[in-house]
Amino acid sequence: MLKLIGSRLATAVPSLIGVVIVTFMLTRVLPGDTAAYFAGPAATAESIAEIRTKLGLDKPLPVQFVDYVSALAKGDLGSSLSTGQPVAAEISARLPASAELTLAGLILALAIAVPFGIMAAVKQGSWVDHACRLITTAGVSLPVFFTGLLLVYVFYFKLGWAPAPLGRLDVFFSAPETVTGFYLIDSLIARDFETFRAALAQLAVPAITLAIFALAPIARMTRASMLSVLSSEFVRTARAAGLTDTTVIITYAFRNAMLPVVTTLGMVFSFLLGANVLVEKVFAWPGIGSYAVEALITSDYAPVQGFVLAMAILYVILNLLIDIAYGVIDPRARSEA
Amino acid sequence: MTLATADTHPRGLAATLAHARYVISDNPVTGIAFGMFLVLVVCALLGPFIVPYDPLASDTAAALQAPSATHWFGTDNLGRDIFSRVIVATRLDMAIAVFSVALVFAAGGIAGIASGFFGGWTDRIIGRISDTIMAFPLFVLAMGIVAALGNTVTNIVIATAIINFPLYVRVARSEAAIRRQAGFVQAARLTGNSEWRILLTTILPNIMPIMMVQMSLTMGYAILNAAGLSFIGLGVRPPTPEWGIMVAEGAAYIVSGEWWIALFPGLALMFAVFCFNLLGDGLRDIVDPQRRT
Amino acid sequence: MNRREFVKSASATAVATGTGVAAPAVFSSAQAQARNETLLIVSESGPNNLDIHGVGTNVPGYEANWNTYDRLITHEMTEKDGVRYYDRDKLKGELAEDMNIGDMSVTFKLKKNATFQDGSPVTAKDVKWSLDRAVSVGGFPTFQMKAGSLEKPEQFVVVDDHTVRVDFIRKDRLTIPDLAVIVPCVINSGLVQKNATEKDPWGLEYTKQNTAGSGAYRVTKWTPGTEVIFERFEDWKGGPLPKIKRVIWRMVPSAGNRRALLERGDADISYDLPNKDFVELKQSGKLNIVSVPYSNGVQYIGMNVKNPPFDNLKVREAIAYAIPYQKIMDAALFGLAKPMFGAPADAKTQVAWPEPTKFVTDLAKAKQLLAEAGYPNGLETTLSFDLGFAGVNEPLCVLLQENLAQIGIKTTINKIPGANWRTELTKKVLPLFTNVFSGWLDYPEYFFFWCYHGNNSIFNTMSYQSAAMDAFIDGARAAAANGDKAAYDAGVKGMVDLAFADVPRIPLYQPYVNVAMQKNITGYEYWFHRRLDYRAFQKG
Amino acid sequence: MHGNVDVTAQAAKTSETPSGPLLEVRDLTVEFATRRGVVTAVSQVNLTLAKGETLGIVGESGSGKSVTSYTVMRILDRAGRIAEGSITFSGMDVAHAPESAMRDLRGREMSMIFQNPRAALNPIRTVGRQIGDVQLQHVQADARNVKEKVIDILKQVRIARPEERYQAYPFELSGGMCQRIVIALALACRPQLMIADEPTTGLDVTTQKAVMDLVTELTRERGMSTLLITHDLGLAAAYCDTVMVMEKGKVVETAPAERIFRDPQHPYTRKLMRATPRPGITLRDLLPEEPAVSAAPAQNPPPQSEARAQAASAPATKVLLQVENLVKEYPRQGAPSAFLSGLLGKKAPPEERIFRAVDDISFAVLKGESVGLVGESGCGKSTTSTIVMRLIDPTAGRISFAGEDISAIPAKDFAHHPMRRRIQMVFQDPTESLNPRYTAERAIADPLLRMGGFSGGAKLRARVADLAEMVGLPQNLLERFPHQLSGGQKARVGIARAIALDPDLVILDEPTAALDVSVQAVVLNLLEDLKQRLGMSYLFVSHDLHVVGLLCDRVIVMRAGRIVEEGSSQQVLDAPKDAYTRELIAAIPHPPV
Repeated sequence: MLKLIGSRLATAVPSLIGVVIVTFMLTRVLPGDTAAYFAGPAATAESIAEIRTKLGLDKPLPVQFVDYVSALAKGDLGSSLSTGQPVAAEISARLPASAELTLAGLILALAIAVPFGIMAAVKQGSWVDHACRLITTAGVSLPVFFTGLLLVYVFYFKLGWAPAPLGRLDVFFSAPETVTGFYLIDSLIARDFETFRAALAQLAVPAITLAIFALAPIARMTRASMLSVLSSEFVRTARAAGLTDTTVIITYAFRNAMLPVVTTLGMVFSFLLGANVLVEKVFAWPGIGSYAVEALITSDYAPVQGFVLAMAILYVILNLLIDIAYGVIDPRARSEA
Repeated sequence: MTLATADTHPRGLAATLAHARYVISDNPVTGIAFGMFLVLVVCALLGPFIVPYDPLASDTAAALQAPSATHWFGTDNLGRDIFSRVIVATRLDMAIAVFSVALVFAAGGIAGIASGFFGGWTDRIIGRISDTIMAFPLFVLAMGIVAALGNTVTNIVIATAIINFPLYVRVARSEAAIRRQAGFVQAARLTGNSEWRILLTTILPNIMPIMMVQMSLTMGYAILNAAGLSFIGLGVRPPTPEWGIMVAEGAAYIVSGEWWIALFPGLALMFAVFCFNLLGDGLRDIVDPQRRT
Repeated sequence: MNRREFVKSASATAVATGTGVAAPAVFSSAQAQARNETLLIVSESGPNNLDIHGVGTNVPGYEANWNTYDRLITHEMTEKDGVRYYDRDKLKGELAEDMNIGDMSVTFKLKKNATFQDGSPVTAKDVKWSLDRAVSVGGFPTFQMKAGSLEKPEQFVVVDDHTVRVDFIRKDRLTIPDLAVIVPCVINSGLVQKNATEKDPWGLEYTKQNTAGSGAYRVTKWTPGTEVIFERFEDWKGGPLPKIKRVIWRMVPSAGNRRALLERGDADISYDLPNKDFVELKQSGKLNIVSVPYSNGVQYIGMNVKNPPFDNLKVREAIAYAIPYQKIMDAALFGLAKPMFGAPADAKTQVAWPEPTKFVTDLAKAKQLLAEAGYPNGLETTLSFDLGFAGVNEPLCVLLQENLAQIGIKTTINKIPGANWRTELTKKVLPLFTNVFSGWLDYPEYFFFWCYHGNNSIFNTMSYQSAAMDAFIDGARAAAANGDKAAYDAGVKGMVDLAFADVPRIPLYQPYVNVAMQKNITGYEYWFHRRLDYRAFQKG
Repeated sequence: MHGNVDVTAQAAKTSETPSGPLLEVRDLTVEFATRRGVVTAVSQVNLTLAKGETLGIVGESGSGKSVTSYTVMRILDRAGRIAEGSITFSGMDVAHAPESAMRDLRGREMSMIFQNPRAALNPIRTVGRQIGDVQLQHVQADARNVKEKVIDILKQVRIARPEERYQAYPFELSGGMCQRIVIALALACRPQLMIADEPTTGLDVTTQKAVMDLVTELTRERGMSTLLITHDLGLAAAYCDTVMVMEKGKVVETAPAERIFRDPQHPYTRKLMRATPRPGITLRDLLPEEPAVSAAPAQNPPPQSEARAQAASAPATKVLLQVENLVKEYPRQGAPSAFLSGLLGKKAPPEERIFRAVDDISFAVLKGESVGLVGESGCGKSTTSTIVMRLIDPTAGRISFAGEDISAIPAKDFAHHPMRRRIQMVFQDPTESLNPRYTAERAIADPLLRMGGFSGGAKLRARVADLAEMVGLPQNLLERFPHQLSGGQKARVGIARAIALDPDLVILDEPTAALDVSVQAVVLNLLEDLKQRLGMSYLFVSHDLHVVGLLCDRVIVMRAGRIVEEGSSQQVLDAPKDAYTRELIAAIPHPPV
């Protein structure tokens, strides 16, 4: 297993370097002029130039890049202009919010899409199959922000079931004291079930919005892999040996079918992180996505660089987890790294 | 050929059409998908000529009217006819979908096949590039590109293509890797084909069915992506009608009760994404010779 | 010293002290008791800096500063068509208990018992340090002080512990009112200097995150882009103790959600809803809606008069006649604005601002003017607007684009994000754009000083420089200072007529400030800065 | 054998009917609903199976033998259904039994073993637990003693170190070992009937013999009846009491094994008998006897072998291909790549890291001669042929072809080398060797276009028609796609493509392994005729000694990368010098000569 982790990290290093370079380039191309912003509205031309030298923006790009990387090595991600806070602090405060939302969305999507996929495969061609395909495709065919607003309109505005889309916690609750940064877990650790319920209520509708959007890829992949596994020879042997349907479908077919699904989870997760940006805007969720969007639009590139780096590291860790999960499920992967 | 016996297998184009008709009739869902696709193409081509109103003409007196006999889909905040805008928008959205998919298929598909077929260093380099793109959160990457290069339609297409590049590389690479040692590839080598020729004339046609399915899915995502960009103000420039931006602008009116502004472009979007997804399976049947019994 | 050190050092100090003050406001979660003592405000965007003197502080930042700092003097309250309105001409003491205006100076006696939020007493030394800071940090604050001829630290003299004298460098009617705007706030110099560094002598980084004033509220928690929480400063001496104990200000980016929150009663106040929502909410009668015209504010179509094609007067006039004024009033504003167009041909110019132009929508005239200007087959340009106010700007520009197209002027719309908008304006390159300006001091010469004067300030977005106009503005200012009414009236009328003749910018309308409040919220006051004053609100 | 285990298991089962056949199938007809309407896979099948009897169902692909067995077990896929007929199993009407009853029956009363064993086992579950699942399902064991019971069964199927193998996964075991696990799975609950569907196809001959002996021994021991489905007549002859021959879904003949081979009645059975390669016959004997010629096949000495004998003894004509000290090494599968092990600092000993597929072999092929390269899977014969084809480079050794050293030219440049057209290859699996997107005509034309100097048009079409005619492929099939052709037709296209450029040497990599016996007979004869007509020489790679013996003048036997025996096919087949060759020949089951 260590070999597996070693080789996965070895392959991750070049892509991380790639990410650092591309972010640096991307942010330098952003239209806004940081120095002008910094110099304030009534600044004159020469005071802008003076600020630019102070910020070192007048140096040639390679030198700036070296500065950036050396600062990065020391863990300093610079500060955001729009909020003035150091980026590292903001990301560490906001990342758990986004992670909690995306993971909740993903788990919810898995809980719905995987059984859907299995039923569609087992009863192929039946109404269940078509229903599964229609529902999952419907979920993905609406832009995520529209689904979000629609859900807010129906569940909050009309029915009043959902709490106000006011971010992670009702105004009158104080955040549980941070252990993991995940309100649900922290409130459980603090045994504060009232806050837990409030946080869960706030999380429900945005998580459903994200889940609806992720149903289609997961359901489609589960159905496809279940179909291929169900037609494989060892399933026929299991049936010939008289094992019950549930054993055949769940313990034999399903566990094998989960392998390709697990590998696509990486793709689905980063796909969700992207969609999460819009959901955060709709639900005023203090996540990292909306933070990056604000910074991007105002060409404030320190947070954008910090955000993308955080995402890249998250992505590498995620792939590592997927490989380990793959290794747990499939012994063949464990032997040859 | 000398023998022109009444053969059950017509040749060339006639064969494909006959088969296409057969597939449509056989699987009703694919039939519907083709019908929907036809509707989209007609709207895209004839849109501007068949719509009752000028999609750009505002009529503030008739602003925010509910769907009625005169305005089937109602009017938006500037009094423009939503039905006309939805129809005319088809051309732009289809263009975004088709071009971004073509671009990503050419780039990602070929790169994927090359890395799957040649392996070794090509595989590692392309693998790392697609990893790097994968490490970027997809949507933020698109925003970055559009924000940096300006929100023109071309940039939206490029951004969508770049986002889907890793997906295409992965699919193409695994399909090419399976076929690398296949008998007919070895045979092609025996008869003097160069590696690149084998790749293009042997491997590529054989993985077309799988790529077709992938392309149909991505077409859906391309339009959704444009809609997402519009929601944060980076989408298509006003006043061009485009489903995504119409849904984004209409979204603000849901709570205040003007549901039709966002609903109809949303439905059109759903119609298109549905059509593309169902089309994917249908296309696979047509292109895949195994099904041509 | 490259960008890293500069930013890092600044942020390091901020983080170190920042955590100290902003201790988590741990309070009992007894919901009921807290709810009616707490005010919940929802808006689209929040402050990016708590210090008015900060670099690039945005408009929400003004609101935070206004409620957490005191000034020497402030305005009395009056009534204007049913709304408590700040009285432009009557002032009263806030930190000052007595003010007497001499020939070339004004002396303030400070309240003896006033203390800062950290308990230390408010002394003349603090006042001087604060005013010196306002005129030396540069940028917008310094410009604002200059508008009232408050320019040099030497003008501010500490007479004794509780007396400060402000010497005039020239007689200027705007000096005293300029001391009542947001910028000249009194800062706890002791606390701030403790956290200043030799690179940041004025402690701008510290005051960015933390409030160091004597105002009625203190910021206890600020998560940029998410929420700001204010707690009442119990022994506030600036005025009667406010009724609201706690103010929670949440950023809710989606306008639809803000309206939903109000309608369901989960939010108390919101002020940046689309006009359509305000009109509908007013008709539904479920909420209190207050609509008050911007004091001294005008939404206009600006043109860059330095480079072609808009350096040609005829082209500008053609644009003025092509604007679909009424369509904009209906579709973009839903009637919530005072038209600044279509005055009758024989109307005489008033000694007031803003006042309507005589332009009306007349496409034929516009086309003819365009031909005379030498562009028979039209021209091509870009029409830019601030994405921050897209709700109004986008429909406005689309309608304008449509009309201009009919007279041959082809425009592409260019959306510029809110934070970059001011940067773009300072470059003065945008050929055609729409923008809004409103002066804090409700005097015509103040508006023209910012927007039409040759000193080409940032708000003179058209880079319009005309000696005649400068003469009128300076004349009016001097007349006001010496109290010569006749010269003042002539100067103002001259300014307005020239502005309408040269038409470097075309006024459209005077926008309204709209605020939606729950029925149980009373005490809304309209101020020149158009933001909320928490100190006057009552709930329940 | 543990007596006690046997008894308790026996009692737990339902009581069988004292007399009457265990299994009786009457007029069984099975239909499949496909996209092009209903297809009858099997019609009017009758068979009876007594207790302890072993019935062999023999037939070529598409004869319906597997469908019959699946129907008995009622594990047809959804599209299939029993149109008419009845199946009774120890008194119980299986055809209409409810699914729940069938599920109890499967695994407990009747069980099945399948073709390729590794795929028949769940790849991600230990073999021990898979057997345990069946036992637990049929209440033959409970959670406490299931492990001990499974280990006991593993012993019965002769698996060494059963405790250790209990934890193993299928991919960690050899093909033969996996088949033993499948058998253990089938016998776990001591069923009365065992159906074996092509149990040893794909296994090496030696392993096949071991597995079949095990199956017969175990079934005889427990008085079980067996239904053996196979296409290999030899296997049926060796291991079955009665044999039933099926053709296109119908039963053509059923008879006791020794009678059916001695005196086959039905023409199709005779055709099958003749087409099965067996010692002491010639290529022509494989073909069904022409209606005119009625003489019994075995008597007249085949004229054809003298011709070959002369060729062999003719003065040593020019050496076409000379292979000297050929070596091919691969990094051992799973060994950490050099890069990583270098990184981690630990160096594995060389042998462990390197695996020698071909270990210093030398042989020659004369002009016009055909040489056989025989050995079990993994002996390096395919690697050798691929190196000779210059598709991969050898680690060491020289290959000279018509005097020129072709091993010096790297494989990837050989494609443009003029020598390329003189060595061609026919591949093993015809379906996999034809580009699914090319019609047969395009496939044959490809070499002509690339290196034959043809540029298309009438000349090309004429040449392709000529080649098609030469390999006996009807013209109208030329524009069909591979999936619209039968196995034999696809093989012919492959051959036409190989000879398109008039090569001097054609390497045949198991050309007929994937074909039915009758088709194989025709193709082998086609190859022989082409050799005579075009004067090519063949390098025939195969695992089947009989087939090689029929076609080749000389035979080389390989084992673990080395040549163990070489000589004329007559001498190697009749008097093998090497013990391994003898064991190989003995292991191949063949019908009584």
